[in-house]
Amino acid sequence: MSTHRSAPAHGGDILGETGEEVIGTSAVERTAAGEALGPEEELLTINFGPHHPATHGVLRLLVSLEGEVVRDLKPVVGYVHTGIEKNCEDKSYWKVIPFVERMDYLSYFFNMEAFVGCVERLLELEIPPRASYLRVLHMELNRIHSHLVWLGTSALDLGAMSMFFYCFRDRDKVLDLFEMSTGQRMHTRYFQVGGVFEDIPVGFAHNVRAFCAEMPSRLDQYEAILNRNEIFLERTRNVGVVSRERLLELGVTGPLLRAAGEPWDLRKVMPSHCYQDLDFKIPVGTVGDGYDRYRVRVQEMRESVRIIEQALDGLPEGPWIADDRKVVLPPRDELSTSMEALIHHFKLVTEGFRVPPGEAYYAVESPRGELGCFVVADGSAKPARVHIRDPSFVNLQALRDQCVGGYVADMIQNLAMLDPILGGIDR
Amino acid sequence: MLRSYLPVLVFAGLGVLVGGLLAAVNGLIGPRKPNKAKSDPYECGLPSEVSRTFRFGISFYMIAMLFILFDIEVVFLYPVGVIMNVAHSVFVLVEVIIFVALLFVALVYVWRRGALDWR
Amino acid sequence: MPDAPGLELIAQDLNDVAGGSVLGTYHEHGQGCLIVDPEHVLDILRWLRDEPGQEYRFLSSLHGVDYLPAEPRFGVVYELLNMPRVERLRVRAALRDPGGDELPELDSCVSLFPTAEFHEREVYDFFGIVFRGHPDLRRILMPEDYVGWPQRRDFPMGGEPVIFTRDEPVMPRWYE
Amino acid sequence: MRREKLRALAPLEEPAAPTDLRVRQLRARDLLRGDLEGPDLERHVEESVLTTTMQKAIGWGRANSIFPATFGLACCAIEMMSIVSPRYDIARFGAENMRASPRQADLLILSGRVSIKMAPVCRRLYDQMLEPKWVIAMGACSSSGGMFANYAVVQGADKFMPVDIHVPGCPPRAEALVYGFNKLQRMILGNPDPGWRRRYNAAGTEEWAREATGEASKEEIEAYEAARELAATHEAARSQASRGGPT
Repeated sequence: MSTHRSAPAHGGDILGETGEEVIGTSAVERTAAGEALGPEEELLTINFGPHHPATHGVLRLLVSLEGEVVRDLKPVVGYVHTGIEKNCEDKSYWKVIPFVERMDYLSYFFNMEAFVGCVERLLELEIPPRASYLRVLHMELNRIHSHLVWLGTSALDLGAMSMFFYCFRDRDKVLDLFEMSTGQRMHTRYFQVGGVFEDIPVGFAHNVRAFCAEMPSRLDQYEAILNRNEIFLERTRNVGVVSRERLLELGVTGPLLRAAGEPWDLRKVMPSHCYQDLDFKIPVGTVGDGYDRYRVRVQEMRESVRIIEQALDGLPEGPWIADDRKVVLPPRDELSTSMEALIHHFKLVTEGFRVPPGEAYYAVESPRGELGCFVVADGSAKPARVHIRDPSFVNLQALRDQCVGGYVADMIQNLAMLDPILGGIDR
Repeated sequence: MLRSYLPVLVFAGLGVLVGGLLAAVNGLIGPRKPNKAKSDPYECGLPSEVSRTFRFGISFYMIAMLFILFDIEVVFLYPVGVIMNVAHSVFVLVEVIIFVALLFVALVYVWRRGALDWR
Repeated sequence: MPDAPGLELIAQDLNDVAGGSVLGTYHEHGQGCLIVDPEHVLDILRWLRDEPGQEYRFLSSLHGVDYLPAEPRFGVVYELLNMPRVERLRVRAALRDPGGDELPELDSCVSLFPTAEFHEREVYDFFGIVFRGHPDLRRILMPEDYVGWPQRRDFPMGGEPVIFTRDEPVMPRWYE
Repeated sequence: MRREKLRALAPLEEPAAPTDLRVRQLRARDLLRGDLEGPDLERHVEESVLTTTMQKAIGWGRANSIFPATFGLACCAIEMMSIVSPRYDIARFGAENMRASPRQADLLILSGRVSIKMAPVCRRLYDQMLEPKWVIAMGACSSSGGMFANYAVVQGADKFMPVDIHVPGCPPRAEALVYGFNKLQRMILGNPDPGWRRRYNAAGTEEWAREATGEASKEEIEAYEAARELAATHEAARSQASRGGPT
């Protein structure tokens, strides 16, 4: 079943006139292929719509089908657009963190890291080593959490129902760790400009080690279920293959690109924080089909476990947040003694810190790809512009190349392996 | 004479009664508020633009007919199963083999004509 | 990262290639930025992409910025990335607001970087900047028939004021 | 047989007033605001106590086998998914069977922020669900627009569709959603949890308490007077009903 038959109707280059209305007059645009073929061999243009169990969120795909074969596909997004970037413009820098977290709601630590890293770059503020280790620790835990939710829902899409329950059981373990160190399961607002909000409690390291000791065996179980599962192999092998050059042209980053053979991972290429002195490998695929994407992500989970263990071993002592009083709250006990601490505290709490004018772009390797944050500061206490370059928004463009020419069932598999998060796409 | 059919009748009557009751009670007790959107076809939450006169591809009917053909074949094998332990004669065995072989020929023909792979 | 002198060299090469198109450069926070005149943005991008010495082949992001008080009001920012040399370069096209309900115009770079298709639709959707030559310039995130460009700084934030009990005498039947 | 004839043969002792849960809620809200009087009030008081055993049986059947619709909008959807996971198992309440199509679903959990582009889709899905149907607005965003007070988010799902239960939190923990679900079940069974005023008998703290501080205008005072008497009669009727058993 060759998936890459040259689809006759490729985009708008066929200019057949459409004759009388074939598929009802729709205010909603129909795809080019749907219109181009004329009345006698009509294509069924349907909405693979906002409310659908297999779209991993409120994504709508306008699909032109010829029987079971997808002739054209047009993603329509914006159904969960919350205007977060506009809201960020009238909040002080502290208050923007909860907004930015809720964009890509599965990898909230990475959103925080992108924004906070960008603001620290604008302020030229160095964070203490303990804070950078804690950040990496929480980000890698979040990567495992995000990949577990992806694995659970994607395997559910392909019919492996039990995977959903296994993965969500382990996900709850990760959320317990987040709850222990940050107080909240999701959207924890744990990263602060200048470091981390609070030091980790005493028993946290022990629990994380217990989790890291048990996680690889769990991953072996999952791989035992799926790796040589006949149905899973049949559904994912050689399906949705897109060449590496085309992916680079489309701006795709993350596991999708690494599965196609391009070893591009911002943790290795532009290592921020303490990634350079941790040794971990980057899984890279060869063929670039659904199966490679699955193997790359599961292997990434194993690498994250190794990173977490090393980060825990090398966790330095010392402050968990910078002590630049212009930006960071002074410790509580100093308020009663020193006058400056009181003034700084009052200034920071009422108006927030000011950032000198400038622009900065700071990118982080999120579970879905390069998550960049572009902040324009105009000297006041509120950012003039916050733009988040979301990996799912860009990777979604590769869906069309994967699905055209394949079957409808493969489209669901491609969408599952793409792992789009609609909060990030629609911001 | 009637006595030997009584269980069948009782069983059929109960089946109809319980099935009908379950179906009817829903209609009786459930509130009924038709509105325009409820009668429209459900297409992922959007008004559907597929015209009623849309003709589906031939492959769908092909698959449906082939399924019916070979499904009936299995249904015919059930009665054989029922009498199998009583009959224990070669004649029944040969008869079943011929029946299955004939349909196997049909299967090979259909396969060779390419009706099985999806176009 | 191209450091400050490197950035100046790129600016000079560009000036003699595209004739006075680089309006300014600044290098801060470890990343250089070229401020270019919107008419020549396509040639500059093509030069930066194909020139053997530069090869910024990967466009990681394209986004719009509204610097309302500042005069060239709109900025369209291209975040270019050279993967082998791991260098980022930012190119900002400074667009003037034509005023009234005319929309600022710019050449679309989808022909150079296919990834820009969604990005440019988003910039059009939020700032009303028209990209000439874009294959399918429609709103991407807002509803199709939405009026107004939401992320311009003079667009109101929207939302509803929260009515507390003490405000009820002013609006007795606020819940209708 | 025509359904009405069948009903005439075995009347279900349904009270004359429409039993639609939604209308009763609106009437209860008007009562609290003090603009419900005369026969309307009598009917409301008498019918708000679940009387018939048949109704109780139907309510019990409905409450313990609710099929929620998988309607994940945003971050709350991830927490909604986790109520089906082994730890917060909603199968204990008979609701683990998440249906994808609105035709087979009884409960629409609006999990996440409802943007202006998604609102017509939500409303259409709600219309396409079959009665009896309920809606849980999960999380701050669908209850009240949450932290996103801006142009893109509808400030509260009850602006365009009736909502029965609001679950606070951003995202609410899975236990909070299961607790909201239990509240809905008690509501379907006919004895909704009393409001906080009845539970902590803080009867005197309604809006009209402001009259004591003297800022209330004249007609406000009259309106509050009338509302207080109605509440008193409501109180008397309810206590009489609970003492004397179903009237």
